[in-house]
Amino acid sequence: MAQRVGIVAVAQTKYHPNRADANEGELAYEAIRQVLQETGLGFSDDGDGISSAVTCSQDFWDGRTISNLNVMSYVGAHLSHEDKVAEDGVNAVYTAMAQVLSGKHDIVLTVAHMKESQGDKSIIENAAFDPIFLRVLGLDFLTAAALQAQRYMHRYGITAEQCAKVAVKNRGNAKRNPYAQEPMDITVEDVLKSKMLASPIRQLDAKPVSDGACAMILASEEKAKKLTAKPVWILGVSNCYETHYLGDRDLADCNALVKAARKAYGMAGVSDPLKELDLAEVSEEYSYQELLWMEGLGLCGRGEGGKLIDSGVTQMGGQLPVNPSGGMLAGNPNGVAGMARVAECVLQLRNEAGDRQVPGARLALAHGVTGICGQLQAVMILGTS
Amino acid sequence: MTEKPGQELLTVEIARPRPYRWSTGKYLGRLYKEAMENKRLVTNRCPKCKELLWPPQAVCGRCKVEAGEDWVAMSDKGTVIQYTYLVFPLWDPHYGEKLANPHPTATIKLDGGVYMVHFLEEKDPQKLKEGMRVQAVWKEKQEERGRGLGDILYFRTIEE
Amino acid sequence: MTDRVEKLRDLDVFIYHGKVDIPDTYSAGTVGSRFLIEIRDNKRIMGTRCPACKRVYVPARSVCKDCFGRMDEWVEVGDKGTLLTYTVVHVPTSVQLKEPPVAYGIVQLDGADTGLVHLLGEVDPDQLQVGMKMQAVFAEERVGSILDIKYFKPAA
Amino acid sequence: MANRVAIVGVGQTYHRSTRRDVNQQEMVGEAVRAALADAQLSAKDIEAVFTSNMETFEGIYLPDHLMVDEVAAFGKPGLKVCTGGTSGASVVAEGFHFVAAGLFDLALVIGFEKQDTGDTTAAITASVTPVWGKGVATGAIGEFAKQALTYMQRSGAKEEHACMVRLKADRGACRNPYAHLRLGLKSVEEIMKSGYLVWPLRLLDFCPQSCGACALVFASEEKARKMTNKPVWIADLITVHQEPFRAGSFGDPTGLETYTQEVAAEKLYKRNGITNPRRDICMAEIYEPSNWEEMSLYEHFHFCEKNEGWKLVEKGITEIEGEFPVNPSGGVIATNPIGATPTIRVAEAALQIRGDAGEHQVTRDVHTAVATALGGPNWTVMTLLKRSL
Repeated sequence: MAQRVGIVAVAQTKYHPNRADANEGELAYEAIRQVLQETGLGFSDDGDGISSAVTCSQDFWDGRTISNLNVMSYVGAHLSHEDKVAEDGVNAVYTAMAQVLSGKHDIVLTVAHMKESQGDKSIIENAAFDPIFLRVLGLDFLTAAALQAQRYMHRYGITAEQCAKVAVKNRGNAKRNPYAQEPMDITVEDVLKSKMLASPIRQLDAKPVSDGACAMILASEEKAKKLTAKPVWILGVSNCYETHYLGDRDLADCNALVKAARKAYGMAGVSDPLKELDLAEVSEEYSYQELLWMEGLGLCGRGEGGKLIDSGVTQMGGQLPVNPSGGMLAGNPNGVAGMARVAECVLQLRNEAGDRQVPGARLALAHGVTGICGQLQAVMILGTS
Repeated sequence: MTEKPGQELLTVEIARPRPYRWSTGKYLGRLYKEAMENKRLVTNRCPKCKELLWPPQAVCGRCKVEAGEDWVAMSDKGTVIQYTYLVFPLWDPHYGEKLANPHPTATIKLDGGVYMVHFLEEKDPQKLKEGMRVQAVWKEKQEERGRGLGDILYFRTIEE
Repeated sequence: MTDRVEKLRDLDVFIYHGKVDIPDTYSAGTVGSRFLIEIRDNKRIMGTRCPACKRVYVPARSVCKDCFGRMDEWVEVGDKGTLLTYTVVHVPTSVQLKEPPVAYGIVQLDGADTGLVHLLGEVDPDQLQVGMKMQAVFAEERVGSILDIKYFKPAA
Repeated sequence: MANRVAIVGVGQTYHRSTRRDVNQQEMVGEAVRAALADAQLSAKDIEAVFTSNMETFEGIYLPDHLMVDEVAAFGKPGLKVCTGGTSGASVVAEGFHFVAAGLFDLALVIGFEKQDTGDTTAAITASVTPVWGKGVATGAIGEFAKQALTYMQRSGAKEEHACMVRLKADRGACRNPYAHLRLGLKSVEEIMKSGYLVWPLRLLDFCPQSCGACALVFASEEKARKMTNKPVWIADLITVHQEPFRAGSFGDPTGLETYTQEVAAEKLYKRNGITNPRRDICMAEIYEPSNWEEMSLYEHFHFCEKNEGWKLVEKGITEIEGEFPVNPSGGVIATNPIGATPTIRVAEAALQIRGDAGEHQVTRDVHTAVATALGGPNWTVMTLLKRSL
């Protein structure tokens, strides 16, 4: 990239199973007000203020057509530019970055918000399936993920214990993350004894229902340097669509992620991600996904996700800590999760991650997924230089 | 450019209501409470422009400042600014049926200053006019209230 | 479900239990209709073949994702095939067709290059194995829906 | 310096009230194939695909994911935006940003709506949650009825003027093979006879519900110059959103509000040295869901003075052969696949600049055109297109 785009401030709500006390706007504003206060920025067209907001939410989850109406006042979009991206939050950051690089905006606010507690997960997810061939079968994302988990585990001999280790690691990491919803001291046995949801996925292999919001401010290189002493730069980014039809894919592969990662690494000049990255934050709605996504991200060979977790490389203190924040398994709403991954990378790269700080982190990867079995994969590489 | 005749074309009908538990949040919640308990309309005032916000909320969108807790009670009387009425029934997505409400919809300027959209009791188009004075007719039983503006059945024409 | 309102115990916040209810009518389209009609009228499962890469798609589609070519060659595939993956759902959801446990699988029918997602039946969940042979069981009364295949069962 | 962006391919489906011969994905694919053919590109050339649509209209969550194969998005980057009625223009803006940013050289931008699927008015009504105003919403129709009342009172326009706008739209639509309603309307009286939908809006005053899609191919400057001798440049674009008006969504009976159209137009004109819009811009494709709204929009976009929108109509200034043609395609009153509607405005304006609009090509030579979108509670997106930069 000719120019660089910096993230100058990030904020999150604490993720929570049921924020019944707040509506969507109030929830989003908890994160928004922090980034506004931290930077002292407001909306204005003169080049010194925020001139655009990219919001990120889903009409189906808000239960409202044009769900960005819920946050209009709170993002300061009065007579200003606002756009809503209806995918996972990484894609909103990607969009905000494009707005800056296009030269149209110098400073952009982006916010993702979702209250999973207020909708019926199965009914909403079922509405994403082809209505003729798939929806009538009664599928939801859990069912589809279970089909993927079974295929993946069968093809590469991944074990339930290896998947459970992800759940143990991430919920354990969450103990040091004040934003996490489900910090837990659990063992592999706890996971394997937890309730079977859809074989082979058990309760503790799955992320909990979660409410929350995440906001950040992006700026052009010149503005970013003025706004903060610790800008975090977006060095590479891409996303990629898989086909909709589960039977058209080998679910043990994640080709869209391979493509997205290759492009993001290329932009960032990363040739050996396992060596060069200091940490990775990946969106694992289910424990098997962290292993599969590791393969897609090229952090291990195909089918070696299980070995990777066994080796301890992805533990805190390992060569490449994965999900120091606790990841999605510790509780993030889908749609916000990818932006929460970016936020954690920013905190780590700014050396502001408290007890879970990865020492000397300079290069980090954030990953987000949208849709059925990771149908839209997004990868962002962030760094301090 | 035209559909080929003769081929049977199938459709799949799906009627699956999506349930939600929407929260009023803190600010709109205050309006709900006052309506339910006291048949009273309240809202908060922007500290900068001093205008009443409607619905009550945490931020004044126009001034881009936090609105705070300057709460004001308003009269439930007002003046009709505009009205319209449905000639064809529309599907109500929140009831899952054709909207049967025969009441005209009006924009009413409450005496407190805010503009509110609600139903008029008067159904005869000949008797509707802009500038007519109206007052809220509340649901009598407290146990039926607790739905914010839904605690008002409609606005009745008043003589003053 | 009727709408109701609940006040939170310690806060002046209300929860509105309501719904969004808009019925939809989806078009199967020319290709999708023919696929369903073949099952309904002839208990025959058909795919479409890509003229460029020769892949056979089931259910029949009009476009090959790889080649972006239109597919109008129809190919009959078997009603038997191989189980690529499966799951048994143990928790009740609002969209399932029956009480759990509910078994789903992806079956690659003989002659097809893609898998068909469907329900599994007449099988002990513990007996399910990736790679086992499955067979379509057709509904007695068929109406032009993907559920005209009731489910797939282990092939004899 | 960011890259310049050109439209190098334009495609749309024909628009009808029902399309049972195709599913949603296939319908959108028709527009994509048309745009690729127009650009003389194959699907492999496209680097990214951006879509827009309102999910609740068809009851499909993540509809862009469903149609990946049919719109040439398989294995490619992309995303979907949704901003209500402006969606089809917001996606033009985002597609523009991504190409101008240098992230892609060739991108597809898609708007679509298949209105034979669900109940659009109900879906729009669901933009108000029952928490705030259960049952008192009357979809967009009620809001446009109130807008018509406001405009009548403010400007002195008569029902006859609204009928003239309707006649103009139909004349355009009858010359546009893609248009949905092509009625062959003959007289003001004929329209006055049509029944009320929501008083004072008549059935013929309001846009129809259409199935259709529109796709555009965007190219970076370097690519565009190699590919075509008729690139249409996106000279500028602007989005203006805001929270709802105090009273009403599209009209302001209070006199307290700022219209987003005016803010957008003033900024856009200033940035581009436009001092006399009717002279400096050659034609416009605007998002007018009702004929009343069209007259009001003329004023907000400064095509004329306040309260004189109806005079432009009376004088025939905005006819295809007029001094400043507006919606020669027949506009939204003739064709309204909502998610595609703003994209079609951009497409039609681009065709006018290229001189490829066929029977509805305007008389005036078009080197500069503006396309607008309207949605949400009075939200605006404007796109300024030019033949040369």
